[in-house]
Parts: sequence; C-alpha cells; structure tokens
Amino acid sequence: MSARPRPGDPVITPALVAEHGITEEEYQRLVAMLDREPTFTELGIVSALWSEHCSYKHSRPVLRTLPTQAPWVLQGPGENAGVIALGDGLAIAFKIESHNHPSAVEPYQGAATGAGGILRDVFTMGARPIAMLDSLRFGSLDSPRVRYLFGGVVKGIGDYGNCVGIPTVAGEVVFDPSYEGNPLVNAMCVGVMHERDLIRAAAEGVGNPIMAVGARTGRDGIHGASFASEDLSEASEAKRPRVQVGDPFTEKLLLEASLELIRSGHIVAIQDMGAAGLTSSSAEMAARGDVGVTIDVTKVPVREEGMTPYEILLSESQERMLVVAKRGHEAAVREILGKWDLAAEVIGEVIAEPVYRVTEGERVVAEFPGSRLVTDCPVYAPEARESEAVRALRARDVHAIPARPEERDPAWTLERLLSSPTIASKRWVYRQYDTTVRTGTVVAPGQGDAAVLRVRGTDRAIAVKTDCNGRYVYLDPREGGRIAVAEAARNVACVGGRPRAITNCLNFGNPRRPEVFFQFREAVAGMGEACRVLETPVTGGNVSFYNENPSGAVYPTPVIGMVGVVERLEHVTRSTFRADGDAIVLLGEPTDELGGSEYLARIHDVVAGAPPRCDLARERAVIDALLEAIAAGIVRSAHDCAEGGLAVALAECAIGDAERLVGAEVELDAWRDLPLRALLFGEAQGRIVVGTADPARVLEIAARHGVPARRIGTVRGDSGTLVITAGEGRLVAPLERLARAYHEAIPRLMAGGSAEAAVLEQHPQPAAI
Amino acid sequence: MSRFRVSIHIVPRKGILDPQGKTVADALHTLGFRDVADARIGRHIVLDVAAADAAAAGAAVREMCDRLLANPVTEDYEIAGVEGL
Amino acid sequence: MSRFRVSIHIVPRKGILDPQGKTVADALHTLGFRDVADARIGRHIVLDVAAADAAAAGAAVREMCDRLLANPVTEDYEIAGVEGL
Amino acid sequence: MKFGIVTFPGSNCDYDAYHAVTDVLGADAVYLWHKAHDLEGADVVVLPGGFSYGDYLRAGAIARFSPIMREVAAHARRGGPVIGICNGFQILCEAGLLPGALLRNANLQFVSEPVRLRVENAETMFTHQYRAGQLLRLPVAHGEGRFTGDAETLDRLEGDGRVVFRYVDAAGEPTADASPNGSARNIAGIVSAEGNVLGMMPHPERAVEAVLGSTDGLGLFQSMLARVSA
Ligand SMILES: Nc1ncnc2c1ncn2[C@@H]1O[C@H](COP(=O)(O)OP(=O)(O)O)[C@@H](O)[C@H]1O
Ligand SMILES: [Mg+2]
Repeated sequence: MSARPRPGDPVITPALVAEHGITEEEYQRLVAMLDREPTFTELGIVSALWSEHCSYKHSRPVLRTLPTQAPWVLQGPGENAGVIALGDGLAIAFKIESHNHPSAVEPYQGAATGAGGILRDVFTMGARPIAMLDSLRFGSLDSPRVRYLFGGVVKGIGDYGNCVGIPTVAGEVVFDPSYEGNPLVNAMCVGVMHERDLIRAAAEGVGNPIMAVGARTGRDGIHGASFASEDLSEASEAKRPRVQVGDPFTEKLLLEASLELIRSGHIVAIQDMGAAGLTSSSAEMAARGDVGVTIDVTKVPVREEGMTPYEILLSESQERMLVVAKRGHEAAVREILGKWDLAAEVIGEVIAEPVYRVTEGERVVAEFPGSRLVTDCPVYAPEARESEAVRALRARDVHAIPARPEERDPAWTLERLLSSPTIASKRWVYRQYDTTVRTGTVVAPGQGDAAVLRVRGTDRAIAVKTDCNGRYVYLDPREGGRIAVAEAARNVACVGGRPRAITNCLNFGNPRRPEVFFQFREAVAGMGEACRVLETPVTGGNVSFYNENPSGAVYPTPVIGMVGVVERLEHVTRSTFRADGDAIVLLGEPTDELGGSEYLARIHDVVAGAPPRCDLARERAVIDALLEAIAAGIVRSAHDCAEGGLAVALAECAIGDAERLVGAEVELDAWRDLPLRALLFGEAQGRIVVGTADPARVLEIAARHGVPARRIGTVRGDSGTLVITAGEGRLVAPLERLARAYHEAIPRLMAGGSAEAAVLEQHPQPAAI
Repeated sequence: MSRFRVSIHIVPRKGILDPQGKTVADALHTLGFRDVADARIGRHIVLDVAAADAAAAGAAVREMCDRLLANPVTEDYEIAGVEGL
Repeated sequence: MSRFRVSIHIVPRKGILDPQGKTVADALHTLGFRDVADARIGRHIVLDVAAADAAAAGAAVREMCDRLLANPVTEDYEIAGVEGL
Repeated sequence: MKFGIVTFPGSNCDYDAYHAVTDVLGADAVYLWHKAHDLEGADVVVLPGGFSYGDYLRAGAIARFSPIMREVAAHARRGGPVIGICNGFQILCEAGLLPGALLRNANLQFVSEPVRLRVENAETMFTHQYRAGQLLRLPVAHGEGRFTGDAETLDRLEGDGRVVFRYVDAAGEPTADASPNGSARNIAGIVSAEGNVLGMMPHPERAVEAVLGSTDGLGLFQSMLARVSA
C-alpha cells in the first residue's frame, strides 16, 4: 500500500512547498525518504512535524549540552513534562510553554489556550495540577496597543486557570521597548502525583486501539505550529482566522477524566493533541514506542462538515487527547469519559509494520516509513557570531554617564525605580488570578520571592518561581544565562526551598541570523553551567524562535522555571520585614557594577555596560548559607536583590505589604568608597537581604560557607521612613510615598485604558469567572 | 443632527468554536428541548447616537464596530437596525 | 417539521447598572466617537430549531427564555426574528 | 453529622470544602454527584465554588437544573441546612432558593484577594459562633459577585436581618471601596426567610488553617456542627 493523491488535492508545486515553510533541501530529503513525491496530506504532515516548534531542528544539538541528570529526576526531557521525586512516594511534574505568536495576534485567546496546553502537558503525566505560573514580556505601557495586549493576556490566563480551578501563584512581568509588537507569553504548570501513577506517552502493544478523547475537531489553528516558526508579519496577520478558542470548562472535565483514566489501568499511553494536533501527537507516540500506527480520519469526531484529511490531521482544536487503550478496554474508557460528558472514539491502531499510515476509509492518504518521520527530520547548526553593536554596548563605560540633577536626592531615584512597571507591584495582574483555590497556597504572589504550595499529607511544600532578565542576556548571553538560573534559585531559596530542577522556555529571534544563534548558544551554555553548580538539572522546556518584529529581535529571553522543595512547613519564609528591632543582614556584597541595570534604563534611558558578574560558586554558597540559617529558625524574612539593586530590595522589604509598612534604618559605610548610585541601585548578584533576631548566628553561618555578610541595619517598625546612609550619602524616604510609587504605578497606567478594557469585553467568553 | 437608536449583532465567526453556544445547546437538550439543533451566542449592543441622518448613523456605528466593538479575529457583526428617536 | 433560525435579544433590565455598557460608551468617547450618548450591552442568541411552523418555533423559544436563557430578576428578552431555513 | 458536598461539572472548590469539614473539622462528608437522586443522608448540603458549566450563559444558570438540585430544594423545604459558596451562591439565586441575582463585578474584572467582612447577624445556624459585628478576613475569588435585587427585596432582606455578611473597610464601615464587586449595600451573604439556606461570595473553606493565613472561616462550619449535631 502506498499513499495516492486524493481527488481535489492541490498539485505539489515549488510554490506550495515554500508556502508550507519547507526548504528545497528539506523537500528533497522528504522525497528521498518516501522515494516518491509526497501527497498534499503528507506535505502538510511534514510541514508541521518539521516546523521548528515540533522538530527543534535549530536547537536540538545545543540543548543536548544541558545537564539532565540527578538522583531525584524521575523523568527528564522528551516527555510531555519533567518529573522529580518529592519523597514519600510523591513526585512533582512541571513544564513551561510559550504562546507568544498566538498572543500577539489575539491576546486573550492566545494566552488562554497557552494556559490550557501547559495544563494538559502536566496532567497527561498522571499528575494533578496544583499551580500555574506566568512569565510575561511586553513593550511600554504608554502604548495603547501594549495596554490592550497586556490586559488581554492577563485576562486570558486568569479566565482559563480560574475556571479550571488551578491557582496562578507566581511569575514575572517585564516591560521593555524591545518586546514591542512581539510580547512573550510563557505559562508554566506544576503538578503533584504518586510516583506509581507516572505514565509516558509511548504507543505500545500491537493491536491496541488509538482513541481520540475530548473535544471535537474543527478547523481551528491549522498550521499554528508552523505559525509559531515565523517572524510576525503581514503573513501572520493573514493567519488570523486560524486562532484557536479555548474552552476551560471542557478542559476541567478532561482533566478529571484523564486522571481517572490513567489510574484505571485501562490505557497504556496518553498525550495532548497540542501544536500540529493529531499529526504530531500520533507520530511522536509512535516514535517513542518505536511501533507503527494507522489512523482513519473518517473516525475522528469533527465539528464541521467536509473536513479534509489534511485539515483533520493539522487542526489545533483545543481540549483533545490522544489515548492508546488496552485492547478490549475500549468500553471501559468510554464509560469513564462518558461520566464527564466527554466522547472517546477509536480512530486507529498500533501496528507491527513500521509505518505511519493515515487512511480516509479505505484510501491511504499518507504513509511514511517507520518512525523516520520524527527521527529523520533535518537538524541545522547555523553560524553564530556576536553582533559588533552589542560588543560595543557592553564595552561602554557606564560610570562616565553623568548623574541627573534630581539624583542629588537618592530618594527621588528610588521612587522613580519603584514606579518602573518592571519593578512595581504586579498586584493589578495577580488580583485577576485565583491564587487560593485548592487551599494549598502558603505563600501567595507578592508575599515572597517565590510561591509556596503545601503538599497534603506531608510536612513538605513546593517552592516555584520563573525568572529571566533579558537585558542581561542581550548584553552578555552567557552571563545572562547564568544569572537567569541563579536568580530563580535565589528566589526559591528565599522562601525556604532547596532548588531541585528547572524547566526553561527559550525565547529568541530568528536562529538563521548569526547574532541570534550566538545569543542562543551562549545563553544555553551559561544556563548549563549554572544548573551544574546549583545541581538543578533541566527536565524539559520549550524553544520559541522567530520572536521578531520589524525593528528586530526581542531581547534573548531564556525564562527559567525553578522548582524547589521546602523540607518543613515551619521553614517557609516571606520577603517583608517582620518585627521591630530585628537586625538587617546582607548576605553577599555590593560592587561598583552598574551595567545593564534598571537604574540606567529607567533613569538614563541607557542599555549598556557589562551586566553584573555571576560567580556560581558564590551563588551556591549564598543559597546553602541562607537555607541553613532558615532551617536553624533564625530567619524572619529574606528577599533577593534583583532589578533596582539593594535600595529597591530594602524598600520592597519595607513596603511590600501595602497594609503593613515597616520602617528601617540602614547604614552602608563599609562600602563608602563605592560610587553611591552603584552601591544603592547597582545589581550585583548573589545578594540577599535577611531580617533576623540573631544576626551573630547568621553571620557565623555565612562565614562557615565562605559568604561575605554584614549587619547593615535595624527594622524600625513604626518609624514610617526608610533611611539609608553611606558616608556622605543619605537617603531618607517616607514609606507612604514609596508605597504609592510601588503599588499604584501599574493601576494608574492601566486606568487610562478604558478603551482597551472595553475591547476586552468583545470576547465571547464567560463574563463570570 | 438628530438621534438614532442603532442596534448591533456581534456573533462568533462561523467555524470558530463557540463553547458557550455548545454548552447552552446541550443544556436545552437536557431540559427536553430536543428540537434545538444549534445555538450561537453573541452580543447585542444598542447605541444611542447623534448623526445627520440614518445613513450617517449607520456608517459611524460600522466604524465603531471595526475599531472597537467587534473582535476582528473571532467575530462578525451586522447592524440590525437604525431607528430615529 | 421544518427548521427555523430564531434570534433572541436578552438585555439588562432598565434601572439595573450596566457597567459593561458604560465602559463601552466611555471607550467610544476616548476613541473620539463623541456623538454616542449611551450604550447598552446584552446577549444575542441565535437558535436553530425544528418546529411545525414559525409560530410554534417562536412559542418554543419563548419557553426556553423563560426557563433558562433569560434571568427574570435582571433581564428582559424579545424574540427578534424567526426565519425559515 | 454529615456534610454532603455537591460536585457539578466545573465545580472546583468541592475538594477544598471536603478537606475543610473532614481533615480540619473531623466531620463526616460525602461528595454528591450532580446526576445523583439522593443526598446519601447528608445533614448539611454544601454547594461549592467553581464554574459549573463554565459559568456559560450566566453563573449557576445551567447547574440549577441538575437532578441533585431537586433533592437539595426538597432538603431546604424540610428546613435542612444548605450553604452555597461563591458559585454555590449563584446557583441558589438562579434556583430561586435565595432572592436576587449576582452580576458581573462592577469593575468588570475577576477579583481574587482577602476581604474584610462584618458579621451582621450572629443568630443564624451558620454564624452563631461569631459575635455580631465581628470582623472576618476571608478570600474572595469571583468575576460575578455583584449582588443585586430590587429595592423592596433589599429592604426586606435588611429588615428581616437576612443580610448575614457585609463587605467593610479596616474601620468596619461598609464603604464603596470596601466592596470588591460593587454589591448592593455591600452585601456579601444572605439567608433565606426560614434561615436555613445561606449564600455567600467569600470562601470560608479557604480560611480554616493558620498555614493558609486565616482561620476566620472556621466559625461558620463550627456553627453548623454545633447546631446540627445538637
Ligand atoms: N505575572 C505574574 N503572575 C503571578 N505573580 C506574579 C506575576 N508577576 C509577578 N508576580 C509576583 O510578584 C512578586 C514579585 O515578582 P518579581 O519582581 O519577579 O520578584 P523578584 O524580583 O524577587 O524576582 C513575586 O511574588 C511574583 O511571583
Ligand atoms: Mg525581580
């Protein structure tokens, strides 16, 4: 049997091949594999499977260099999600995914379906999702279009997660002109499971039926996968009607049904029909199991009449699963789905013959030899060369930049930084997210550097956070890659968690441009170095290339999703100062570094200089020291120094809780020789502000770990001010003013957005949530 | 200038999933309304606008739909009626 | 039995605050559509029903509105059109 | 004493309510499937939060027709306690077991945060463990929580002391800013005329353990336990 063109199929022309994003060589490779011309259906299948999104053809060799092993890793890269052991026979499944391009075209649905997809990746492993995180990047909020995108994305993530009933508990939002026109929308999901329920997505057992489960298949998002592999352009504008619509209600039913199905023992494998829908899910399952499959598209439940095999195979309709059931258990599978008002149809079978075959009734419309469809896809090693311009920026002496007159009062500078949307409170965002459903959230957004979720039936908890400073990565990809991992680890440690593993979402530009591929290669190298030193292996991730707009590529943004384990609930630590009279200790030390800082960007509109150096051994020591102090029960609060440096970190400790402002008196004379603005606002790495009643012991522990540490001040609960002195330098700021700057910045910017708010009302979504 | 009441229908574009419509159709079936084949749910907007004449009112509202009221990616709209006040 | 397309308007009852309508009116003003005095936003539901005749279709749909589609406490509805298919 | 917690398609706080009454309060509980036709001997019925049927059309509009709701209504008519939380409150209003309706939040956004409540009536079977005027801190998480009713409905509720919880500010005053959703008269929870059906938007089941930041919701479940076991 071999595939024949269907009546009415367009003839394969070079133009048609090009339209499918398939290069001349790739087409020759395909012809060689088939040893004949492909049918239109086969062309569609290959264009999806060989798209960057599915094939990782530009990234795989580089990703292979990442560390993926540790005794606690139960499932590394390659499955729908990574899994690590939590102890007591429990495990954590987690994964991050990008939905950048769909969100740029239709922010609400793009973000919502992104959340839906990552949820499915986690529960198809057999894990019950317990939390979501979202890592977002936008242009400047001064632009109405950006406000529209920001508002729509946040509402989309919220409406979806809220409806399914999974709390969204952490993330970041960064605003920078480089993301204008190409926002980054990365969603992460974390789930908990019994190790024994771990299930993989490998087709097995000749004769086992393949079943389509969940929503019907419509003409949604056809070629979304290759869509995600192109620069944003008029072309993608034309793709608009392909945007998928999410149905969180069906997702919730599918979640419950899938977990019941996995525990029932009636199935051998389950996989989300995500990007490139039925095609990639079935082909990947076959390749993983190293078996053949045959699928009859006429058996697939469809939403619209007259759908062609091409459309059915490539549809990206949401809330669908592909299941390999045990032969003879079909009825049992249907019964479980039926309980949740969902359908399950047998659409194919696992076969011994090593082929990937698609039929339309009797007619074979696509047939590929063995699993070569997935394994033989092209791999590229593009040229990598650093951009001269960036090298020049990095070399620039930023200390030569004259201070603005207003800076004579450092309180002015601090206020401006606190009101920078990147630093300011993100409450406007997470107030729209149900953060407490499932009653597991111990540290909610805004309360700590990472979120903490308890694990029922144990005294343990899970700490999670996403982080990445794209500006650092832009100025120095390797250092920036290291820092992304280090900051995420620091944040997790600040709430009392031992960093255990990461997932990552690599958002870059067009890999065929040497300067972009250089950024990619170097950033991944830096990530790998940090993961080795911090013992946080990579268990999975996602690559999103072609994040470009007419004005060029976005900042290279390798977002790190860090997962840590809190051994005992009593170790859980928050970021704001607690008790009057507590000592303030700084772990790590300031430097004269100013390059790549939020200070330069916000106050001087300058993006230049070398980003802060990241000493990985030091980062590890700081985390070990902090965790030992926390375990000793002597840490009342911990907050890492990130954007805005030490002064902003101290301010956040004082005003982070809008209902409980806590003053502080800080004295930094020990570093009086450093330039004041570097001391206050420089972003030297490896620093944590600790509140403690027992500074001596904290210092002793730090010393034992070789971490420079010093008492820098005292919590003055009711003083109502933050005072920082350093030699001649003196910063005195009333907490009310700082709090207003920090807590009201984003609401004020969005209030002007009633027009955008109204636009959001367009979406035919549940008004209620 | 005189005043007009312009009413607009905004509906999910054909072929685009309408979870709300589907759920409502299913609910109507369970309630025993077996003869309902399909339900689509959109928005009904009534605007009170001042314009030179009905044609001008319609034209203005069409522009409002294009720029704000309808989502060009997922929705179609139609002006259902323009009546003088 | 023949098939009919019945379209329904469901609108917030007069006197009930309609923040959505207000936001849309404000937004239209922001966009420069100054001649909009007022906006009300409701639902537009289109059902595809089988019935003996148009009258029967309308009657069936009215019952659906009373039982499910409209909330008697806060909403009014009207059958905007019944057309044969 | 046994709690019956109803699971509708799209309920997502059923599990939280179950955990609160069993693991925390040590009471018995059963999940009641929406298609079921009996309450399995439950003394108190809980309609939990979530998005029954996705909240499509209107929150609670479709769930109210579930088979189990017939039993719930009968239980209520017999004077049996029924508590609807968030989506459960919306379902009770749609089902006519409570007056009024819950509309889209005034700011058109989903609101998730801890709010302050004032106990307006500490005599009910759901609140007698609280003091009248006591201030509680409970989380809300909803997009359609703006309680509405015509003037005489509201006056009757007030007059009969059926307004059980009100949104208030730190000073205990029901100011406009204190309400997360623009509810009429800052109403957060009400009871039926017979006093055995309570609906509230805030989530007491999310505030029963110190580790979650508040235990102010405990009193509600303890009130029911005390009254029903007695
Ligand atoms: N998009 C978001 N969704 C949920 N929580 C968020 C989001 N953005 C920021 N947060 C929360 O706000 C707080 C501050 O975030 P961030 O500035 O990234 O902290 P840090 O500077 O310590 O990394 C954290 O609790 C974070 O989880
Ligand atoms: Mg930060």
